[in-house]
This record gives sequence, structure tokens and C-alpha cells, in this order.
Amino acid sequence: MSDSEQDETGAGAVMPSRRTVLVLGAAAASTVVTIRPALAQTAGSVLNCEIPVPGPHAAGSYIGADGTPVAAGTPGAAPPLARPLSGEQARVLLRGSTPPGVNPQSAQAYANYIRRLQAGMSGFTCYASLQMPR
Amino acid sequence: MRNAGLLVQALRDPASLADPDWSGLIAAARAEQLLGSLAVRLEGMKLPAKIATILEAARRDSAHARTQALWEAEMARRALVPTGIPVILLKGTAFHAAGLDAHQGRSVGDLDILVPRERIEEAEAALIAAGWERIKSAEGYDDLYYRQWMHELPPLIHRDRDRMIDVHHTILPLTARPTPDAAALIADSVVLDGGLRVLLPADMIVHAAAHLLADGDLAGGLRNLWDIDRLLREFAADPGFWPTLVERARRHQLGNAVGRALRLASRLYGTPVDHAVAGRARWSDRLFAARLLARNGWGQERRKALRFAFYIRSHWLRMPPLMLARHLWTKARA
Amino acid sequence: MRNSLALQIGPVAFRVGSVWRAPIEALAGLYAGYPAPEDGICDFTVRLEPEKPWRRWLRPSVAIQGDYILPDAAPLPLGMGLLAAEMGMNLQMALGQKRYLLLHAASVEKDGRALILTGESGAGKSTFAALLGERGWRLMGDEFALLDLETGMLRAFPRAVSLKNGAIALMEREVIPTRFGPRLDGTPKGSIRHMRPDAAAIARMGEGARPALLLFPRFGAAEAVRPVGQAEIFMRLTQASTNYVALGAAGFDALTRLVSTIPSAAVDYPDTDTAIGLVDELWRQAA
Amino acid sequence: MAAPRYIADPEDQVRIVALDGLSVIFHAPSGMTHIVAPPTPEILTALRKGPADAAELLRRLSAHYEIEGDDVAARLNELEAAGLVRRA
Repeated sequence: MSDSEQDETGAGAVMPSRRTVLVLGAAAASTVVTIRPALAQTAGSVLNCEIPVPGPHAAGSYIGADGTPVAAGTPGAAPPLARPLSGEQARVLLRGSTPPGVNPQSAQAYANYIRRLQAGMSGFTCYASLQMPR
Repeated sequence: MRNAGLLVQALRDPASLADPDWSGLIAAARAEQLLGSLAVRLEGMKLPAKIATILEAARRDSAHARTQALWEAEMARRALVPTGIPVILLKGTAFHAAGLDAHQGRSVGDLDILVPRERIEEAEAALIAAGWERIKSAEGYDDLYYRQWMHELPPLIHRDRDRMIDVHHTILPLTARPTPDAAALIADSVVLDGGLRVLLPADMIVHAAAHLLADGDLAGGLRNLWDIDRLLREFAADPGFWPTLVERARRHQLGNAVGRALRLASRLYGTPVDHAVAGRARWSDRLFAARLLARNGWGQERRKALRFAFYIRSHWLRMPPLMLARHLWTKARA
Repeated sequence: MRNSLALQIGPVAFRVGSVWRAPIEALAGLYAGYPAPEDGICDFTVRLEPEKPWRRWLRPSVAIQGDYILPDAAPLPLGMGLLAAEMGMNLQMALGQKRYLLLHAASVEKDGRALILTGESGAGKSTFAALLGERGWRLMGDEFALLDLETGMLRAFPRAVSLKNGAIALMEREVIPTRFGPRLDGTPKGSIRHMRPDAAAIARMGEGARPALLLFPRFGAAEAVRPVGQAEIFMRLTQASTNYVALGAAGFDALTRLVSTIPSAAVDYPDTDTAIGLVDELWRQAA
Repeated sequence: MAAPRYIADPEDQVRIVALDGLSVIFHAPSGMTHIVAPPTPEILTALRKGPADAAELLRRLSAHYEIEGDDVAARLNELEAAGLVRRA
């Protein structure tokens, strides 16, 4: 299929009709969503994963309320978890609840830590597998 | 398939394959990140149907890897070129951007770039303004270690594209014994369309040899050595190449690594090399070759003791003994 | 490796090697009747290895290794070696499949036309497809649907069905005992029992089908059928695919073609009988 | 400081398929797919005529459309971040 063919059903066809209203919108209203590589649901069937909190890159750190690693012993921060979270525990945390074995006062910090995981960090592929499209 | 010899044979001389252990060949090629290169080498040959489809999929994968690598370079260009900082692409991305033969089938992980040391903080700031983020926590031992001793910034990752960039200011850790002339690497780099740069051909070989032999435990080294083979075959067409290589290797204090890399390329891939530059074969070449081939047809690593010896060697090369002890101690406590 | 098995499943051949004998024996039992790969050549290699050398004998624990691995994957006890092999094969598909657009979806076939069931994990699509496979449909796969990039046809990938928790008893009532693998309790996903598809699904694994209807089933809600917009379907399918991005323009063309031509609906169902009635109705409309 | 001017990639680098009200874009240089709402396809088309700053872009769009809202700069920033437009 050629590109010009596609364009007739796409943007090109929209152009000539004058008086069509075009809303440029506000700064906050995003009009572009980029498809990211998904392990998504698939990985759920693929692995039995775990998320160390924190990962080796921040071993020994406490976790601040916003999920960032902070110096050990920081008041108000959550201590590192002795055992990695299972995928199921992480899922419960991300729903805003507290899974068994986790101190409820620290749950929010751990959940935020998981949300901040990025590719290349330990636990990321596990986190990605918990993401569901809504 | 007890070692990766079959993989090396397939790359060196595809026509010599006679009913090989195909499954083992594919598994070893995947484990060594050489499936794309194998697909290029076997293209057009009469192959079992299953192999043809596996290699066709590998070529599709390579095409995607190329697009991604070039796109990351382009986004770095958009972020950095306006600052006027000279930006030199390294490794796989450079092969792709410069259209060298070595790009064919070459997978690319992170984007590696070289910038002048005195402007590295400026480069980091421009990248962060364009959406890259620090991956390791900004405080703490790792970050300090990088900034004090390494030849690169702690890696940055792009928040939308999830791709990493390594910003180097030279090609070996500062603790390593050879001290490459980073200023010369930059001064003699070659500009591409759009303003990004790549290293001088001879410097590319020096860097590839340093990366293979002076900065690691040779894991995945067959791929790096294949880069060297492809680059040498292409560069050697220029009659001035070999003398320039000698001069650049000496200037960057990497004559030994370059000589060894040439001998290993010649030994494993049959690369035509200038024997005056490669130097005389040493008994230890055999150990290096055995380390490079330590992979079986299930994709498993073999020769544990040999691999461990090269792992120790890699740390030894990088750090003076006292520092090595301190490094391992801090890592162990963390 | 000392113990190994090669399996052809639809267009994909796997080689599973293990340092222990038990997982391979379990796998061979579950996949009895499946053909061996043509020419003996395999697309993907899975290895079941001890997590640490001493874990081969001492509280044996199975690490899933192979061509493609996930660094965060946790090892499983040896008693779940069959599950490890299954996960290992899934992992190769999720990370290594570059020939077909891989959709996390179940699919069944009738008259050369395919019904695709997709949706979140736990929506019941696997069980539902397994059930349809016993009620006159050919099961093409319960986990992954493979869309041919050139032809737009769906390829069959009839792996053993992974039944979880309540679905196990449901299918045990429908299917003869010899088609089941061992029941595995206490896995990370609860109880699991694998079920071999029926003989026709295996014998016809080489036959593709034209995608004809796409449903998003959801178990447990009151009966309802809702339209789903094309852009939303596109978005959901990209998120249900591990290789969409890697396939580049070919993936884009294949997916936009599928989305802009296939009839679709979201379907809520309180029980399986209702679901089967709804599917029959929608299938008739789509014909 | 002069306002930044932007350009878009040529037509053969960008495939656009309309899916009920939205568009999906395959951007060949990046290999990325974007799902976009109006006015994104319209902006890309308008920018293919040559580099333009926000004011010039608004003029081009006004020639064809009734414009509501004025945050064309926000749209351009968004498109620049996605790599769909770049500074000239």
C-alpha cells in the first residue's frame, strides 16, 4: 500500500474543508500519545517476577514518601525491604492497599518507588508486567 | 557444539558449512549478539527453510535496531549540536551513522558519545533539559565513583523512550594504565552530515581494541572482534591506513591491545592484517581465543575457571590493587 | 544438555533442555502427540538450570534461562519445573518472536474464520477459549495469537492451556483425564493445571484462519455488549503485544489493517453459558 | 530573541491512518507510533510547506480552519518532544 493512498484517508483529506473548527486547546491537554514497547499483560504469563526495594543501584537506602531513595535513617522515610516484593505484592501496593508483610505506614513510599522504576533498573520488567491499559 | 567455533566458522566462511548443528548455531549466535551479523553473512545462500525464516526475522530485527540507534543519535544531535559542543558517536551507533560495513546486522544497546572533558557537565545539562534523566541516585557511592574514576558520566535514560546514553570524555577509565589522548580523538574526528562526528578510522580500531581487551572480561567479545574484522577489511583499502594505525595506537598508549586484537581477528575470523602492526603471536593469544569461544550450542557459557581469570584481569586492568580492594569492600557492604 | 525435548507448536519450534529429568518428562507427557520440528531445527532454546550450582541438589530451584531472559524472573522450586518450561517458552515468544505480530490473546476457529479474544489477565479468555475448543470450535491458542505480517492471516499456536484456580474444576468436568498435566498448587498464580488441546487442534496446527471477530470478554459482570472505538482497540492491542514496536512499519500496517476491518465488541458475562450464547449471536452477526 | 521556527518530516516519512476521530501515525525515522488527536495531523501538514514559527503556523491553519484556542506553542512543544517536528 502506498503512502499517498493512506494520506487520502488521513490528514490530507481533512485539509480543504474550510469552516471546520480546529481546537488548539490548552497547554495541559496532551494530543499525542506515543506507543511504548509493552511487556504488559503478556509478561504476566511469562514470568514470576520480583522487585527489590530498593534495587542494587540504591542498596541500603531508605525510601522517601515520593519513592526516591534517600540516605539510610532519614526520618519519615521507609526502611529498605528485607525481601524483594513479589509481583502480587507489588500489584496490591499499586492499587493503594497494603499487602501482608508490609508496614502500612511505608506502603505509599514503596508504591511510589515502584512507579518510578525505569528500564534498566532492577525490577522494571516486573513493574512493566503489572501495567494494564485502562 | 562444544564451543563457539562453529559460529566463528559460519561468519568467516559461510560456504564451508556442511549440515551443521543449526539449532546450536542459532542459540550461540543469539547469546553472542551475532544473529544479525550471521543473517547478513548467510543471505542468498541455499538454506533449510526454517533457517531462512529465522534469519529473515533477524534481519527485520536488525533494521529496527538501526532505526532506533540512528534516532537516538538524532535526538542527541537535536539536544547537543545547538550548544556547539563537538559530539562524537562511538561504537555501534557510529558504524550505523557513518554507513560502515560493520553496521550490517549490528545490534546497538546504549548510545555512546564522546565529548570534551571540560564540557561534559554542559552536555549533561543539555541532555537533561531534553528529557534524559539520571538513572542512579545522584548521591551515594556509585555516582561519586563514576565522576571520580570513570571515563563517562553515570548513564542517563530518556524518560519517554527508555533508551540510555553514556556520555564519555575518554575511552578508558582514568584508573586504567594506558592514557589515551582524548584531545586527539576529538580533534581528528570526522564530521558527518548534520553535525555529529565519528572517530578517525584508525582511532575506531584503537577504541574497539581497547574496549575488547583493556576494559572488560571479554564477555561478548566475539561480537566486538567481529566489529574489528569488518572495520579492518574496509579501512585497509586505504594505503595510508596501517601506518596511521601504528601512529595512533602509540599515541593512545594502546599498541599492545591493538596488536593483540589484530592477531585475534586474524586467528578467528581470518582477517587480513599487516603483520608488522599485529606483532608476533604470543602463547597467551591462545587463552584469549579460548575465552572468546567459551560458549556451547545451548548458548551456555563454558570454561568457568578461564572466565573467572579474565574477570579478575578486567578489574586488575582498571584499578590499582589498593583501589580495587576498596571498591570491592564498598560494593560488598552496600 | 542431558535432558531435552524439541516441540513443534504451530509455526514455531522450541528446544527445552534441563539439568533435571523430571521437568522434561512432565513436558513430554503433556505434549504427547505433538510433532517434532521439521529438520530438527528450532527457533528458540529454553534452559532449565539451577539458580546457583548447589541448588541442583539442595532444595533444587529452577532458573528460567534461554535465548531471551528477564533479569527479574524469580526461580521456581523443582516441583514446578513444568511451569518453568512453559514460562520459558512464553518468554521466548514475548521477547524473541519477530516474524509474526504477537498478540496476547486467545483464538478459536470455525469455517476458516478466527474469533480473537483479548483483554486483561484474569478476564477469563483462556478458560473461555478452552471451553469453546470443546464445543465445536478449533482451539488455535489460549495465550498468544500470531498475526502474519504479509497475509493478515492468524496462525495457530496451540500450546497446552494454562488453567488456573476455578477453571481447573470447570474443565475437568468437560475433558478426559489423560489430557491434563499434573496439578500444581501454591504457584505464584495460585493453582495451575495444564490441559492439552484436543486431537483436531494438534493435527490442524498448520492451518491458519482469517480474523473475523474480535471480542474483549470480561467475566463476572452483568451481561452486556458494548462497542469499542477503533483507536481504543489499536491502543489496547499495541499494549497486548510485546513485539509491536520492534516490528516497525510492518507491524503498523498489519495492525491498522486488522483494526480497521475486523468487527469487534466488549462483552461482559456472568457465567460461561451466557458467554457462549453471546458469542454465537455476535458470530452470526459478523458472518 | 526570535521565535523558534519548526519543520516537519516529508510526507513519505510519515504514515497516517484515521481511526474514528483520532489518527495513528507511523513515523519512519524513529520507528515510533503515535496516536494523535486534532490538531496534530493538521499542524504536520501545514508545516510541510516549509519552516514556520507559531504565528506563521497559526496563519496557515486559519486559512483552512476556524480556530479555537491559541496555544499553538504548547502543541509545537509536544510535537518537538515526540520528534515529529524539529527546529529549523
